[in-house]
Amino acid sequence: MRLELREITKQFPGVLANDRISIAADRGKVLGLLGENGAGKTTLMNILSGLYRPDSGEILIDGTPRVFNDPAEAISAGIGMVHQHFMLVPVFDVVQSVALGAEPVTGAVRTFDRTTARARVVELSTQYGLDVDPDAKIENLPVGVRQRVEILKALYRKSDILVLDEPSAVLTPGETEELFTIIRGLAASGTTIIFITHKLNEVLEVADTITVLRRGRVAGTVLPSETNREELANLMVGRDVELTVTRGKAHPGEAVLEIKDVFVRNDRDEMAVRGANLEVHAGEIVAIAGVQGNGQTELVEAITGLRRVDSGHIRIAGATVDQAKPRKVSDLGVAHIPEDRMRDGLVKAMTVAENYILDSYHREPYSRGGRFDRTSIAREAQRGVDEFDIRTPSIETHVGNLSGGNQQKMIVAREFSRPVKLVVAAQPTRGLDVGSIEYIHKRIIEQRDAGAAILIVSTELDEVLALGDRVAVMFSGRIVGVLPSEQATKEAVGMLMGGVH
Amino acid sequence: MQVSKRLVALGATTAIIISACSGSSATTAPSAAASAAPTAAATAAASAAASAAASTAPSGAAASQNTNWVACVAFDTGGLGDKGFNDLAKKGLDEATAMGMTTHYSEAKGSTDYAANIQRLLDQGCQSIIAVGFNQQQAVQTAALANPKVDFGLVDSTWDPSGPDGKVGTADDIAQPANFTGLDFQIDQAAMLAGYLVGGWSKTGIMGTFGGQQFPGVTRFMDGYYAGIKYWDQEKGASVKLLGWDAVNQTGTFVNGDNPWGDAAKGESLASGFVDQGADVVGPVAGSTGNGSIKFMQSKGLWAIGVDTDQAISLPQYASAILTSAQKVIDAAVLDTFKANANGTAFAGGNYEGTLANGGVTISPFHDFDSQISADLKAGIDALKAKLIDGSVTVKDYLK
Amino acid sequence: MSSLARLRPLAIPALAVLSAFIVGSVFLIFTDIPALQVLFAGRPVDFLTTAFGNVVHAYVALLTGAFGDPPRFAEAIQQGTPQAWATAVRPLSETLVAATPLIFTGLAIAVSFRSGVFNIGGDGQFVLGALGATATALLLRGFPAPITLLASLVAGIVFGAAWGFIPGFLKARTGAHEVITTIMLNYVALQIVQLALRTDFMRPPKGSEPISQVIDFVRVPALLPLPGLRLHWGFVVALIVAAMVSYFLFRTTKGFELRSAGLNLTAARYAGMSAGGSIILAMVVSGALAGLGGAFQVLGTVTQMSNDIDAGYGWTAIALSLLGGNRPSGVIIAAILFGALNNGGHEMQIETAIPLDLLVFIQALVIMFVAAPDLVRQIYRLRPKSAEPGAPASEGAAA
Amino acid sequence: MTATAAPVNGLVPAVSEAARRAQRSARIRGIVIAALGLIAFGLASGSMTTDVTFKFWLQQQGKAFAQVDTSPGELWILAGIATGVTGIWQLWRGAAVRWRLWLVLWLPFWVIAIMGHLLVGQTAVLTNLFSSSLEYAFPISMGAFAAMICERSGMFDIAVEGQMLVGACAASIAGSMALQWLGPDAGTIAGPIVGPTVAALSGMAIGLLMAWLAIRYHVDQIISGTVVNFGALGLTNFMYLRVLQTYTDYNTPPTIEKIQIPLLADVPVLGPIFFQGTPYMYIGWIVMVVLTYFIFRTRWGLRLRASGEYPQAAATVGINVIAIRYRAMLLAGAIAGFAGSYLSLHSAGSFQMNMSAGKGWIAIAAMIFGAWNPIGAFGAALVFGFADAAQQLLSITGVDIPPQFLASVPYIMTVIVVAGVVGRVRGPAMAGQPYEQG
Repeated sequence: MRLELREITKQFPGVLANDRISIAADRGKVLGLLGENGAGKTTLMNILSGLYRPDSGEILIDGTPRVFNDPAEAISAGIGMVHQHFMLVPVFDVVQSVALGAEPVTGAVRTFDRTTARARVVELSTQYGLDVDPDAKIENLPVGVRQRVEILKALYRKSDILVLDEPSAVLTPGETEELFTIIRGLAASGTTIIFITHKLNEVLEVADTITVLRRGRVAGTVLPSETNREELANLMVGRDVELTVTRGKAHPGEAVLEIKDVFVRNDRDEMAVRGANLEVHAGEIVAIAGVQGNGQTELVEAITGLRRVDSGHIRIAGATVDQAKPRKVSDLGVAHIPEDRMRDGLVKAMTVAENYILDSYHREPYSRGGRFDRTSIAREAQRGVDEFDIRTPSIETHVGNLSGGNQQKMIVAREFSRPVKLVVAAQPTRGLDVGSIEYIHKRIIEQRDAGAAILIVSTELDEVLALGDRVAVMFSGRIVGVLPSEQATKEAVGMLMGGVH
Repeated sequence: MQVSKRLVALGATTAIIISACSGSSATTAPSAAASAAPTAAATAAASAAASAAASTAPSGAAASQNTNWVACVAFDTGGLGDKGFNDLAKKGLDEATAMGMTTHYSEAKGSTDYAANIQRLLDQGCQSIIAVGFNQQQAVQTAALANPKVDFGLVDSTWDPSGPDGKVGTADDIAQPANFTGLDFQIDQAAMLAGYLVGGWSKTGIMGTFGGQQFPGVTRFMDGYYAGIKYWDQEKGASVKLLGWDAVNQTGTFVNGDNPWGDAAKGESLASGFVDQGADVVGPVAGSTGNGSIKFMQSKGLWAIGVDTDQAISLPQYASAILTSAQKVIDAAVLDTFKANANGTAFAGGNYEGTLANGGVTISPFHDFDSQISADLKAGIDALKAKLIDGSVTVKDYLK
Repeated sequence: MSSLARLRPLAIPALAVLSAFIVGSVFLIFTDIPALQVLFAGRPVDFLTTAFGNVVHAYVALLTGAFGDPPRFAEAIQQGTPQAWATAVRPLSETLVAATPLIFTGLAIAVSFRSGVFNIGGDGQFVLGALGATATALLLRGFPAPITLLASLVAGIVFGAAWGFIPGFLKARTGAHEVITTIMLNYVALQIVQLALRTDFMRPPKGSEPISQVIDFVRVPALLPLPGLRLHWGFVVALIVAAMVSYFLFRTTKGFELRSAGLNLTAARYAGMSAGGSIILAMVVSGALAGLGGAFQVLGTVTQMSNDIDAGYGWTAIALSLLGGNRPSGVIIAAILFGALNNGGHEMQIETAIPLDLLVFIQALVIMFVAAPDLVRQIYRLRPKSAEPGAPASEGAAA
Repeated sequence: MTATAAPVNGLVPAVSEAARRAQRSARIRGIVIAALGLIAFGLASGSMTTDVTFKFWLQQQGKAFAQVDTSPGELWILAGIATGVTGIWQLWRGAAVRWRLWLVLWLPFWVIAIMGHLLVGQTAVLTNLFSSSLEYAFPISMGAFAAMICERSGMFDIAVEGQMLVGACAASIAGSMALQWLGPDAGTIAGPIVGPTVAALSGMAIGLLMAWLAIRYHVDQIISGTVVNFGALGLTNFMYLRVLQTYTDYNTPPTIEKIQIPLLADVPVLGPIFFQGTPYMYIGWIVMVVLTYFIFRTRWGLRLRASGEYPQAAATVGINVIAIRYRAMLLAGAIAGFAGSYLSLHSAGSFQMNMSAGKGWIAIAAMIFGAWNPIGAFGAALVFGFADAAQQLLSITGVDIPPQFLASVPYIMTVIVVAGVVGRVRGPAMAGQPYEQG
């Protein structure tokens, strides 16, 4: 079916998320929707899936205008969604997850007809070569398989139009390739596909047409054969961007962080880190690449004292911190930029000043004998705000009111306000605009040049390659390879990320 | 002078009670007697004098009755709606209203309200204030000493003379002032009669009893049952047993928990438990919880003893299971106290003592069971009652 | 900012109270059976005048009961005797007496809420505080009164704190939900009190009632030099403690830890704070405050421990803590408001025989309206709070 | 789950610290349990010669009975064996033992042995002990079902207490009105239908209010629950004192009596325990079975659970999460209100102030104890009911234990359960979390 969006506009308080966006995708074709974070991709998708209603504009399917009041109507119109954050209930099994919302039922009380649903899941799985165990529990499935379950969900609903939102974010390069194969297969069988991403290579590889969004508007529509990465990047960002950060050569000193045969459990008591080994030296950046869920989160939490080390040892600046509390680790001069800034790094309902002292509130000059010195707090917080160019009405503003980039700067400012020997930064630029990304990268490199050891964990291959003096790859709980930056090519790292070594 | 009049009244009362219990027009006689004692002091005028509250307390209101009076009751926490002595006191108050007195009442939500409520009632111009419940003792006593012109009463308790040192019999004791009336009920006397009746009635020779919570006002009933059964055993050489209360060690079965006075389901289950252990009569002393027990006994064709009021009348649906009730005539006592206060008279000893002799406590008529209870048993009850009245038998002697 | 705009934060609570009273009056009217009989007899006008008259009468009685009767003040000014003044001031004094335990428990709850812990165990902590104070007073009978008094107050704090520690510890160590554990511990506390009141140590020599001896030998001194007024220094202490709590929460590092943990436990943990420690500290401080309230109640207001020492203060505290925005100053105002309601309610009952429980219902409505400010705004067509600049209205817009 | 990490890629992983800890605590647990077994044997040796007799009515109370003559010693030996075996098993297998499950295997023996010990020299009839446990379990289990439905849908329902209270009050008034208006003949038949129905409706009204406050106005669900509990108490007390106390005709509903289920009621021993109770009890069992089926086997259940576990996921496949939550709150309100009608219509035959008396809270504890599962919740309610009934039996038979101690047992037990045994049980992930649609 042909899908067309005309002049879609959606306004949120203070944000014009979609400004007269028009796109079109033909039957059996792949439309790549390219844009950086905040360009309005997700809003557009939510409109398409019936979660939001546009303020103006129309959606046409095969030329007929359609209005979706809720997701059910979008689904019945043949639109299937694969969300970036999988919409799968962890405690359900595959059959339940796939059938949810379109359950075959029997009897007066609408008993869930599992047999029928299961048969269909098996059939579709075979037909499209998805290879999914219908009886497995979602929470026990690897990420790549979960995504296939999501695709199954759409197929199960006989979707003619499939929208994939940042589908490769959680995949290894190998898995991404498999995904592309599936996508091409689906398109060949007549499904219209909208592929949303911010990765230039991917649209170039898989899309038939590319529409670039920038700040809520269509910046241009091009054919892959008639464009190149530079043009796309220019369209996406609106100016020429340096895709690599300029950084001088590293001058590694002594080892600041030593990780030796470390095992760490996750919340479900499973061994998430299984014998990781790594050293990070003063004055160098080690970037850990890897697909999400390979133990990076647990490793970072173990380093920063948030998670107990099951066995093995972690030493920071010579001190063993296997069972140390976060406070002790931070006292050793560790700056931690956590993965999820709203959840882990900031207290939304507190002020900028309060967040600025969040992990050093108990130290001089903020605290004297257990009491706050409000003058010093205000002075230091203001200095941090000025130095890191945090856009805030005042230091008394609640942090929840700042933009994502400023929130992240807030964390960086706080963490770098102390003397730092080791920086542990997890996903430091996730969800940020290009300007903020550049700024934060610059600050991190400054810290390196000042002699700190830097450990970066990122699922963005580009970021890892851009920053890492050495690139480590984590797979299945272990560091499966450490490459110096000159050897760290996309291909080499990608292979390791996929477990090939 | 007054004393002799009182004796006359007492004699008359006794006569009425005895005649009442021997079968004639039983319904109203005990309560008539209840009010006989105090009002006798005023006049022996005809008991038929107009009283709006005639149904249960046809008080011997006289022509000289002073109804221009502000009568008030201060209830305990959780008082109103307890289906027990608070509600009975309320009934007395309602009767006072019906007589033409101005009435007010207050209800406590916590112990901080006791003193405050009494003060509010004072500010409202109350001339008599009767507080209900032992919790209010301290508040009432303090108020009575501070306000000698106002009359105070305390249901279910008497004056506590212990002074600041907290000990009785020391130099700093405080004597009971003239404006304080304790309303005390020797309910164990009536309960003893009921216990005796059970002794003669029970086919299995086992009675069960339980209380809502272990308060003296509750255990006094249970003591009475115990004593009555023991008296029966001694008199007849029988071995009737009381389950649920050990009067010697003062331990027994109580509902407790969060809803001791209103959990009818638990009352049913407790009764069932007693029946399991062989009891065929149950005497619950637990407000509405007991209603469940009575209901259960009725469903099994067995029997129960009511408490506080004549429950064969207040719970007519269960009348076929209620042998009798151990009655505390609080409503009449409250009303009589108001009337005595209004008329400027006082009870002997300064306290209202509800006894079998003055009808302040009694067992209610047998109603449906009147024909089934043997004449012998009735005679035995009457004899015991006479002995309790003349003091040749006391409940205490049978609690060992 | 104009002075009117300054009052804006008060608009919602004030309208909440107003709305609650309006709903309360609807219930009053529709349960006024005698008046309804007039309605069913076909005289709607008489019904309306009677029913509304009754409501007005009730609310006027509530007000005079809570704040005093103007004629009595006039009389007091004319006569000038301490007795007359006492009578005039008494309703006000009683309102503050009623507010005192509420300030303590309200502060207790506010501290716990601020720390992200839902302490529903205020009742249990309060009664055990009272029990501890009573027991200590009886134990130290004969010592100089100030020493006994001080020791008893400390005992109240310790007992309350201990009862707060248990759920705090369990939550920190095992994740046991404090709502459940504190409620259960409330019941256990009542049982402990009952058990204690049956001991000869506690009981007065006369009778076997489960009530303690009178402990007026350590009474907290009265605040006003007028006869028969119960207002005592406990009220002043409550105000001082409120100031201390405010200082603790907003000016000290421990308070900062508690607030951070309350707003975002993960972030607090990431920042090196001890989550378990914060929970335990919050519960202990909370329990101590409630316990101190209990101690002042027996040592100042009622001078006797009984099963009825607690009038649901722990529950009311939840309401007034919310009403006061979990701020110590707000708690004081809300406690005085609730104290006035409770106190005035008694006068209302004495004059009009309307059950006190109406006020419990009204208090519930107050919490409801305060907790749903949008509802109040909608009812009164108030402007919504201006959207904060740059606030992401939804996740979608930012992504 | 095994305690050692699974070998990865042929590497032999080091025995982890956590596994060692688990092993150590398992060993300690084993030693403690085994020691308890020894204690049981020790207690047995001192009480072999004393007697205790347990009786069960065969068909009717007070008629024929079955009897077990035993001694505390024998019961202790049984407890000792059960405990000893568990302890040794635990020591042998270490952390691999699912000890919470095993708790169920030896703890009941201890309960029986302790009962026997306390009742020494007595003849105790146990029929009522068990039938009362079932009876007491009814309101608790229904409250637990109500709370569970809410939590499964992602709402918090701590207002079970208030819903029951209002249900009790409404049932009494409605039943009485039916009686008044229809006259004694029709009213006695209609009352028992009208009462519970109106109770259920009133519970639904409260559920609706709470859902509305939570969903429309984003009121924290613990706060709206507190509002309801508080308000229900105030409102029903107010109604009682202002209206029902004076106009008692409106508080005298026709009651719902115990019935004997034909045939089943005559089954020896079991009949009097299970099949001579109130209709409520049977309805409770039916609700349990139906709920279990509906929650785990039907479309409704699938969607309900999805909206409690991951509402966004449910919403994206076109499920109306808000509607599901409203419906869940309504259903829960109906169940809680219906359970409330039991309080006023079964034994009491009238509404009494605060007659729910904390049952709603115990119900929530039972829900957690029962792992958000209808059968589990019922089992937990039964445990609480048993504690109550056992306390009664002991005091009736004259066993002198401070009543305050026994009265606190269910509460202390709940605290222990919530703190310990429940530690790992997972509730619906998003219970109590507000969900914003679009």
